[in-house]
Amino acid sequence: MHYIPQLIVDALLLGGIYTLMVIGLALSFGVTRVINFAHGEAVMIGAYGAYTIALVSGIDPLLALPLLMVIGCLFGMALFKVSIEPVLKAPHVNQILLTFGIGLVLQNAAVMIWKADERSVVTPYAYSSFQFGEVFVAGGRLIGFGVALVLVAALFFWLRRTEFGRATRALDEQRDAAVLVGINVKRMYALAFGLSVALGVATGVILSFIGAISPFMGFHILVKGFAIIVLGGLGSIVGAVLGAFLLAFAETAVSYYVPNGTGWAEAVAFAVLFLVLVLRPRGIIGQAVAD
Amino acid sequence: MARQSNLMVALGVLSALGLVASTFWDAPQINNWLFRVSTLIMLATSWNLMANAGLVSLGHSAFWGVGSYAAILSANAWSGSVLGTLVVALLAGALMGLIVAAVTGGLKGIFFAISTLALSEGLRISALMLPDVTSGAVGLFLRQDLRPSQHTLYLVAALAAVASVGVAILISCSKLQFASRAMRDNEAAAQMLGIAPRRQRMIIVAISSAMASAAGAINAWYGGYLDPEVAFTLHNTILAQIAPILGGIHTLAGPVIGSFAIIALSEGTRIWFGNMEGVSQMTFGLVLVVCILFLPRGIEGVMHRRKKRQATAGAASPALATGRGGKS
Amino acid sequence: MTTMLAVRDLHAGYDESSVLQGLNFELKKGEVVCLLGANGAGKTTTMAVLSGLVDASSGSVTYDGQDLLAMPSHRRVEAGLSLSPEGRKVFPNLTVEENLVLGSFNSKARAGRAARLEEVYTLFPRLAERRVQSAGLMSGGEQQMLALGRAIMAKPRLLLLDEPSLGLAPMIVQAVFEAIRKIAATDITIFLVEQNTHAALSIASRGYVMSAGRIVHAGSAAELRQSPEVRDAFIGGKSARTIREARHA
Amino acid sequence: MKPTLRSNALACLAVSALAASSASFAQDSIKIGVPMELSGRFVAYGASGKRGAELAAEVYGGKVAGKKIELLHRDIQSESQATISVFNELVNKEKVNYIIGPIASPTVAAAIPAWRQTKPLWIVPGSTSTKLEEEAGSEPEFFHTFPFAYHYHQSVAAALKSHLPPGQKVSLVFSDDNYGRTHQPYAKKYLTEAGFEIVAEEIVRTNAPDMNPLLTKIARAKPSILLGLVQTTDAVTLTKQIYTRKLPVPYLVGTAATQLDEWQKAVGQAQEGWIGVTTYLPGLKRPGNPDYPKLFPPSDEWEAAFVKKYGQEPDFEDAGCYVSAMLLFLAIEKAGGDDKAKVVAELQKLDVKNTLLGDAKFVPTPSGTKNQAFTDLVVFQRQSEKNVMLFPPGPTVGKIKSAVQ
Repeated sequence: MHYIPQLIVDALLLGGIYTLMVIGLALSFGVTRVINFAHGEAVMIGAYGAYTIALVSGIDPLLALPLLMVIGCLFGMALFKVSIEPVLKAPHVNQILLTFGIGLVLQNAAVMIWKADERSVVTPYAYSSFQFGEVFVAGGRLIGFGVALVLVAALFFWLRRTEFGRATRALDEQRDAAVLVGINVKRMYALAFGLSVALGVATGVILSFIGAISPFMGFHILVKGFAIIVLGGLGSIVGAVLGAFLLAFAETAVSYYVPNGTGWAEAVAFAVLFLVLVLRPRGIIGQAVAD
Repeated sequence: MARQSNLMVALGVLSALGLVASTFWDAPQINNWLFRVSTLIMLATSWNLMANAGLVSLGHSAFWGVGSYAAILSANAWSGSVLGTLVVALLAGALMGLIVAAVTGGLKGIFFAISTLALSEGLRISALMLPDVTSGAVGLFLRQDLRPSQHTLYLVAALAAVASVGVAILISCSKLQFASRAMRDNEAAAQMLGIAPRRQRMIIVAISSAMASAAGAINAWYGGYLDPEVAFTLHNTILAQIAPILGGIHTLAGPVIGSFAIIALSEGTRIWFGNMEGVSQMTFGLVLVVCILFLPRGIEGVMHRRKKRQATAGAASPALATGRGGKS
Repeated sequence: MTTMLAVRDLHAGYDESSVLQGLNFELKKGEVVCLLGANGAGKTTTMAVLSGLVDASSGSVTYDGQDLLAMPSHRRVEAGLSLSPEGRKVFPNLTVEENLVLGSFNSKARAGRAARLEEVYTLFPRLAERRVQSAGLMSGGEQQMLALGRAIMAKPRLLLLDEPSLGLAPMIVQAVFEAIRKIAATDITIFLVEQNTHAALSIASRGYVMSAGRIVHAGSAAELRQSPEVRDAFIGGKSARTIREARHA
Repeated sequence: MKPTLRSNALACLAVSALAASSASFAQDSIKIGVPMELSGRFVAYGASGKRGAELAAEVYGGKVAGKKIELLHRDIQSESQATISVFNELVNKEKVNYIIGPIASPTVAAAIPAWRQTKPLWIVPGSTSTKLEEEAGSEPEFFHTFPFAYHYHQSVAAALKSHLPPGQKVSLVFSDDNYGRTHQPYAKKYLTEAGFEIVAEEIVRTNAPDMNPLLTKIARAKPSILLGLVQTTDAVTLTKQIYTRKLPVPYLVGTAATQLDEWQKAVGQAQEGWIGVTTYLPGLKRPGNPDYPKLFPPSDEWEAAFVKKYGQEPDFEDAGCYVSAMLLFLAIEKAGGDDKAKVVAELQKLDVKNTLLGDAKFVPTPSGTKNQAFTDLVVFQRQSEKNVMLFPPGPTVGKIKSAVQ
């Protein structure tokens, strides 16, 4: 009765999905210090985008992914300009409520456009699977894992090797100095926010064939996303990825080995988060975060 | 100045009396709204107390939920009365506040906020997974024979709301207020001034938590039904902060004004736009966004600004500096 | 010599406290000018207003014939105005080279980046040795060199230096000022804020003395070395009183 | 405290404006409260319910017992506080004598205490929760037009028993929400009574992103039947994951979603072999009632009319609310006017054959509900994207198929 190999596979695949959910959140928080309560709605819109494209034109979600990410990025930048830029200097709570309001609007817009029915995109690879002896690997989730890896790698490349990426990191570390070297802070904020929305959209595209799409899918993802980025160390992308896998392992292990574990899994996630906050308030990767 | 503040006290007392008196007026729908306003005033005032000390809570649904369950479970078990179970809820809330403050230690800002969010979600899941205690998702009804008249509950809510604002006023006149301000602005400096942040923090969180619990308890009596979703819904966490921010954060009147505004807004959108799927909540979201963009200091801030403009030029700015939004 | 920067009746401050109270001065192309004054006189605020970190409440600043206050920070950098800030403010988790490369982030400075990087490494061989090290792990002196190097990478025409000697050992101070002298030898205009009067006046051709948000004295380096105002400004008695008076006004 | 009074005055103005605007105008009409989940997480149910009631009023002709039918549609936002506010308004201010809705178990539960204040005639076209039966079932004004959890599991157990040899091993998957917690004990009870053995029971969090761990555990128990007591999102996730990992369980039963068009579309080919249970399915070709050809036409005619009006297929809630509202109109007509006691009596006496949901007659349940109708459930299996009837026995019944090839 040993579940270990299957547990590891399940946890890794789940970790991939969690990674997707949180890198965007970590990026936008790291740069702009705005906690985006509408990030879950970006995921939801991405999922509906993939669904609609598949329904109307039959284009596969994975093919639509780049286009949707570009649209998401532009949408995110516009949203930032219009709504978030004016409250950058306001207290955190104001920003939280503003983004929450935006999320509520998007959520209900989705109810009006797509109705509240559950949807999902059916693709052949979503139902493919591989069996290695006792261990089973779900194809759709494997693809999700792959996309997560690619996007994380791309994000890191962007941050390390490109002019704007470096500027983003600079802004994250020393805002004043970033201004002094001539970085247009507001434009960088908008760009980082746009990219985080694009990453959220990508998450939605993956979830569109792995799970179910509904207008209300976002908030649940968001709460878990917060748990993960705080677990990893706010604003640190490496930390967020580590946090995602840590949580995936904890939840999967609880699911396998605790009676009624699938029910308790999430409570364990929040308990772990609570403990980490109390014992090591800066998360696993202790980046200094002012306030 | 003195004459003016006397006038304000008089107005405050009058509005409080008005709220209490309204419960004797037989207008069911307005009673219902004022009931919701009253419990929201308690919740918002409680949130604001913590915010005054620099503690942004995302877990007020946890306090509310603990109070709700404490009230209904104790009422059903021992045939408790409203007031008796209110005491139970206050104690449960205070105890929980003490634990939260003790465990979260020196956490500040976003870290404190997220830890309270984790607490609230954790409690919700525990309530779902422990049906032997809470009846789980199937839900829990208040015993029918215990149910007081609606008017009793309206009255209790109005009195409790007035009492909550009273507590907030007492705190604002006490040493605790200094401590809060100092902690919000700079904890290290507070320490140097001889304020023990840890102890003050425990007191404030305990008071605030007890207040939110009491609101949850009264609401549970009114609703007569509880399940983990009802008790621990994040909706309350959000309402708890929308009201003070819409009204005016870090002020005494802000949460009160905000509570009226929020109930008017949410019921208004529900009634006027409720016939089409999704429209009511979308309108609510839009108005929220617009308010935060254009009223960063809340309604209180707008009134205050207008007052200031009316005041003769060159006069010293009034000592009501609490209306200032913190910078971050 | 043409005027590079003209500051007229500048007022600025934070929240309700006003720090600059009618500041007036001028810089000419190619000069090295220093700004002296006690703690709290408003020197760093002056730098912050010039670079755009703090907004002015009134007054005007003309830079190269343009209205500087109307330009956002990043445009000022593009226009050749570069500040090495007080306290260095390097990007701690970025490498030395990344810090320097970021210095030339503005669109005008990106061309010729490699050549300028070599110039900086020649000016500060220490930085060349530590290219791949995280900036946060370096000593104060090295960080100061990095901050200077980063400011030069922006291809400045007017270089603002805020307290480059602060907290450094005398030996390092000497090295830093040696480098500033070399920079001054190119045609970059330098405006230097210093508390180390002696070091500042050793490289500046003239200077201003600031107290309570105003220029209280101006003169050539030689004059200032003898001046009682300079002594006053540093003993601080008079200026502190002035500040108090100003606040009560 | 400065601006308190002025803003309170403003707020009071706003409150009175609200009160004024929501006051009703029609004098000579019969007011029927229709509180539904028109936003929030149960909006799909509430939207159906509203459509059903609306269509019924329209088909009935807009007038009953010579008075205008006035449906007071209210959004309860899938949330308890709004539900209570709406019920308080309907009961105390509008003083309605009749209420239809809401539908989801948690919102119905939240409405009970507020409803109890004046106890108008209350038709609940949803909620399978037996907690509802415990709380409100014995009230004469309470009419339940939807099956309770045990009705579902009696039908499922009987269907499986009639098609499969005895001694089957069953595993249960149930969600930690109201639905799963309510159904799990009854599923266990009736399957065990039917001679099946429960070999695994797994709880799942609502919105769980990964159910593979519990499927792995279930696979070890080697059941031949899997019974999924999960709703909406979770039903989609469960179905997809079972299909992806080719779980070697031949008979899959979903009690909440299998009949829903949205579920079938969302899971695609994974629906093959799933067994469902419901009160109503489009395409059943049920006969109409000749006494009321306009109100209760044959089911395919009604479906065509529905599609024409709303541009979509009706689901079980559309049909349920349509019939519930129709029965209420008939009872009011028979009572000859707006007299609650008479209407209650008439509704109790009503006996209408062949509505969309089968014969309409309110009877008591053994466990204490006085007025219960429509407990006939059909059990069917999805075979090649079509519904094949399994239960109740009759000429159209087909053969059960294994989902494992």
